[in-house]
Amino acid sequence: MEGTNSNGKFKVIGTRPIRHDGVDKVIGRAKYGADYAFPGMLHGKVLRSPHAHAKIKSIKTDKALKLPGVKAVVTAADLPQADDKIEQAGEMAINPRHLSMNILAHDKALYDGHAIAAVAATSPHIAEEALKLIEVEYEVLPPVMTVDVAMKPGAAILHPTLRNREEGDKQTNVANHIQFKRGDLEAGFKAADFVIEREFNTAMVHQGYIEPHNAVGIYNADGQATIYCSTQGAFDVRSLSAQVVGVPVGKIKVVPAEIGGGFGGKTTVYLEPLSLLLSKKTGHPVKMVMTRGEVLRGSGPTSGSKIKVKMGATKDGKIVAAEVWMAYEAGAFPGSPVGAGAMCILAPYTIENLQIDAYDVVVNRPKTAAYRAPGATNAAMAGETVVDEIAERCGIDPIELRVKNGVKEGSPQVVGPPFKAIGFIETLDAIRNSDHYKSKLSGPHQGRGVATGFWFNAGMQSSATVNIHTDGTASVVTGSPDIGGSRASMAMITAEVLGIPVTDVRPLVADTDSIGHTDVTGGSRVTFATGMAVYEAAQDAARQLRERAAKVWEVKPDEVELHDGTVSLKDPASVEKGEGKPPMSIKELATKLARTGGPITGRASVNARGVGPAFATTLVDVEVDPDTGKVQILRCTVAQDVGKAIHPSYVEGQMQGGTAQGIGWGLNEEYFYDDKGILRNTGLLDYRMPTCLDLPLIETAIVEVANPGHPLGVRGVGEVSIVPPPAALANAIYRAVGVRMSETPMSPPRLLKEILKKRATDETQSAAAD
Amino acid sequence: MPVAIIPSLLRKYTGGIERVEVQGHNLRELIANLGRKFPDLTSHLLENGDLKPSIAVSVDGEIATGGILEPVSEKSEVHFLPAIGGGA
Amino acid sequence: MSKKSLVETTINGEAVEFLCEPRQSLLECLRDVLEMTGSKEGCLTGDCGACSVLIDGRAVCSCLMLGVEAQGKNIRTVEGLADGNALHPLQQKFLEHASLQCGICTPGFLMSATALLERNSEPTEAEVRYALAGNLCRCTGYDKIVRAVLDAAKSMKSGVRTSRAA
Amino acid sequence: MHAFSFESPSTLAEALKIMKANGDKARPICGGTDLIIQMRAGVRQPAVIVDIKKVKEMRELKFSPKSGLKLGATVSCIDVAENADMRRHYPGLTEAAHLIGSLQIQNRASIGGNLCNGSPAADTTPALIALKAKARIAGGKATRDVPVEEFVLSPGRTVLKPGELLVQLLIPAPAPHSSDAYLRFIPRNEMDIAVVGVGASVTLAGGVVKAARIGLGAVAATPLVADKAAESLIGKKLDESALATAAQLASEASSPIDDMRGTAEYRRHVTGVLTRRALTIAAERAQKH
Repeated sequence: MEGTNSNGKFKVIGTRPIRHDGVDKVIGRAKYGADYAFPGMLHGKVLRSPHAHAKIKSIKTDKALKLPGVKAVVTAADLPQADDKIEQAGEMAINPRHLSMNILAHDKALYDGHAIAAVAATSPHIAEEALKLIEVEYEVLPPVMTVDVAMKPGAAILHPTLRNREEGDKQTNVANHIQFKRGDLEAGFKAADFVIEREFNTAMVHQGYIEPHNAVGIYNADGQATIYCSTQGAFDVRSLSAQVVGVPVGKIKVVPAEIGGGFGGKTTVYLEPLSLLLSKKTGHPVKMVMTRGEVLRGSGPTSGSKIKVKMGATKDGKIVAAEVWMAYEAGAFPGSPVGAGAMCILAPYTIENLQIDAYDVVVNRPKTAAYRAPGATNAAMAGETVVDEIAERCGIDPIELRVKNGVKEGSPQVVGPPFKAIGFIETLDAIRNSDHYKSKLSGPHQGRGVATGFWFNAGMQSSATVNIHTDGTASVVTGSPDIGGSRASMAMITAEVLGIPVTDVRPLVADTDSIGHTDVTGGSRVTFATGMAVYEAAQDAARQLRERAAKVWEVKPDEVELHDGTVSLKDPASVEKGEGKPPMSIKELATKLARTGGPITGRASVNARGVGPAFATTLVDVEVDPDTGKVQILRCTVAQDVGKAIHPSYVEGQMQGGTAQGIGWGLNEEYFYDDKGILRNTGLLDYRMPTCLDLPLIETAIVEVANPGHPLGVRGVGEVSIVPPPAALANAIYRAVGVRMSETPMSPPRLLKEILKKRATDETQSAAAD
Repeated sequence: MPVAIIPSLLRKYTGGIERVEVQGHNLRELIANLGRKFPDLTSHLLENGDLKPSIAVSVDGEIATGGILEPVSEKSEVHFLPAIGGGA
Repeated sequence: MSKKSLVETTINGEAVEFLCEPRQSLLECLRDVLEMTGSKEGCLTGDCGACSVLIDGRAVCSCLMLGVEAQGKNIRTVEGLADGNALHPLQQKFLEHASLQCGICTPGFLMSATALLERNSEPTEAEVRYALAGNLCRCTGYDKIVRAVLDAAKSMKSGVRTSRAA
Repeated sequence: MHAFSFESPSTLAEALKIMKANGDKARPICGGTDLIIQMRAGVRQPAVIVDIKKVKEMRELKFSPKSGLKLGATVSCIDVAENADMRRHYPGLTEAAHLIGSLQIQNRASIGGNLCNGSPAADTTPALIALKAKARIAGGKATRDVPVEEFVLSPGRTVLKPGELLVQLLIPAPAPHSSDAYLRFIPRNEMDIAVVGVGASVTLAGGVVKAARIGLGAVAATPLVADKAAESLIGKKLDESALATAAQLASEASSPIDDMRGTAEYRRHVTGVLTRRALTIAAERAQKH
């Protein structure tokens, strides 16, 4: 790799420089979406359905429009017709009709909090008052809240036109059935010494980013529009908003503000099209910011699910057959991550005979959005607790059992093609070598659990440019919104290639007019795919620097090399060439650019191949209060194969953050709906995310099995660490108090119930024994 | 000849066959030839002449980024999978 | 719209007057009236701490205080934590320890941590966690935040520079 | 939020005048940590907000070994928690004040406000009940004192009539060899509303219980006093069987509901568990006094 390592070692990659955008964020100067303000700006608010399932018979807005300060009200009537079929929008596969129906309910409200109308007024308080003046006549319909109810024959139907491949012209709530099959299931179970069959239920949970959704829409008289918002994907905001509002993509510029967390939840649109629509109607900039209640009721959480797992194994711990049935709540519109869940649930293991049936089911809940390794965490809660039971039945250490059955390079994936280089076994070894694993538990009602997670990671499209400044410093421009410090990594890759200090590189995230198409910050893809584009763009700049030096020296470009920020002749010895041509630093060369052909801009755009999948293994110690069912986490360690850690601090940060979210998912987070389908916990008081008193320091073991598909060996790090914790906790709880949990969250009431049940049966048994 | 692996739920359109040897230098040709063998299959893979957005194709273990023009070699294994989205 | 009243305060050491409606929270006054957007809105129910500011040296959620209640108060926000271009040790340590990912919760954490260290210059990990329990972070799992606060306490002890108590 | 006007009186007389003039349209604000949330949600829409934090009588915290504690209604939870007399003589109530929400909340909220909000789950109310606290109310024909266990009528409703204000909380001086404790159960370790809250005070004499009081929170429409449970301990050693009986009776005294914070069954069980634990802690402390 020209330039990156003169001696086989990285100079910048693997170090821990201070992030370039850091100071702005610690002094309060960084601008997030809600921090933007413009002259004449109006404030928008959204009226939301108080019913889970209802026909909208009429909407009267005249009273609201009469309120002084109100400038406009919009309803679905203001949206263009949209087709009811899957389409590409940007890189996303979406159903334009469903997207439009989710932005503003058309003829039906499909969940508590479904947007019905939006108001623009001179102050947020006036806009709020106006909402109360909008009169909506509903015909309330029976709510369909769970996959059990939704799949029952005769269940109320959300979408009269919804059909699936198998049921012909029958009305249904089942949007899709996916199946994976391998080997001979019956023979597999026959060959097993024992079979374990369990059923699991996991509750719907939210990403819980601290920054609510926001957008400022500005529609100009000339039809040119700009949207400022906090998003994971500015280019997707552009294409989706264009879709919904009916404005040509080319007329919209999206400026990605700093983003206050997303975790998948900010990969789609809610307020962006509305702010644009309201601006189009009023001729003013319109700012919209969700309340926390709106975030929970009206944005996209991830699926609750019902999962049945049946596994057969031999006494010596070989898993020989597995049968899985899984149904995920998609929310009000098709598109749960059940397909991903199906491909993940058995992914860590080589199982010759398997069948997985997965169902995508619509229910009267908000349309689910992506959440960190979408679908994989529910699946692991089921699969990894059953694997733990198999280890127990065989009397084998749960890590040893995973090693015995674990996938390696060349093992067939559930979906067919064999794995390339992967680091699953390496994560298990890293845990076995950790201080934590070697430590002892210290008291009663304590237990230690382990679990593993798999995630694909993603490639997709990215663009980058590297500009050489006249003083020899550089800027690197990408289209990937920076949620977790990725700008620092992009600057580090650039600095590594050019051989200049990372402080001499200024990284920035550009708007949709200033950089080539770049897909979402998601799928753990930024350091992998955008990093690949940055690497190639920097190489392109390096090549041009060598060419310029060659011009100055009147030699051929291939006679010049670039090392550690200095161009020099490969063979200075040869006198007639070497004379008067001492090595030149990039700083020096930069002053000569104007006279050697003008500025240097390195460019690259990729549709990245060579995605390297990720594995994580989590070890957790808990102590359970047997009288209240409350779980305290004593210690936690996560090992993850990241391929190559560019900035280890932010890699650890991703591992720790994912682990914390997985712990919240496992212990206390859930959507509470009442029997009418109304969400009861619409705030962060009762949607219980972990506070810093609920977590220990989270120990990390970075595993680096280089991804052969990436010039720097990067896999990506953003997602997989969220997958193992719920199962690891369930396994730890079992060892602490002897009960197997089959539901998330494993909240105190649920856990105590199981503990008391066990106590009762134990007593009757010991009584019978006497 | 390249081999196409048919997802279990689509095998009803191939008379239960899982692995199909089928000619083609890219996905367009390969799917066209599959369609000649199994006419009912095509509509589940293609939509207005392009791959269905709900489907991802892996060629030799690599998710195809070239759409229907993705090259296919004599020894290629082609898998049809459900498309998936990422998180954070 | 009810009529506005004039509120006189000291913000980050400077005398500041502003006009607001009684129904406007201190957070709205800071962000929308005074254009000090460093304090963030995360929940409006006092559960996330992103809007934390110091009132007479104590951390409060500015979303749960009316602007008019700030009359005569001494207010400190994240914008006033650094001394010109000299970062507060907490700000410096947050950067060194990579304690922020998205950064939306950072201003609130910095203000809660400031209140803690001004009362307790040698906090234990448990004391730090208790003092920060009213600030939610969804990115970091708190690990690097707690380490940064403990490290900042150390460096302030060794007399680097202590926060300018306004 | 709806529009309202704001008053900030500096004397009790002035405050009562404004309260009287506006009747049920007025609502006092102290920490605002409940009121502002309720106004945003549209649950309460007072036309006049009266800031009572300047009123002297309401700001005082006075303890004397003879007459006991006079706790002004607006004294912040943090000032209670950091007060040496409070920590020494009323550790249970002090713990309760130090448990409410986060430090950001404790820096604004008051024990008086916690009571006046009328929530069945208020942390400090069971602790006040255990201490036989009385609420001193002004603004009516005459100033009146109401036992705290009678203060809350139903969720969000109290004995305060239009025009009235809670001025102080009066708590008797602790008897020799007596102390108190407050425990609550929450799913997380901070920031939650009590699923169950138990306040207990115990007075010991010659190794047996001379007097005891138990207050329960979040297990009925209002905070409760669990008399039977407390009386069952009188004259007894605080041993396993005594604790079991008291715990049992406390659970029976509760009449909880199912909600997102816990099932009725769960709350009843945990009421017993916490009663036992709170009594044990209170007794241990009492021995030291």
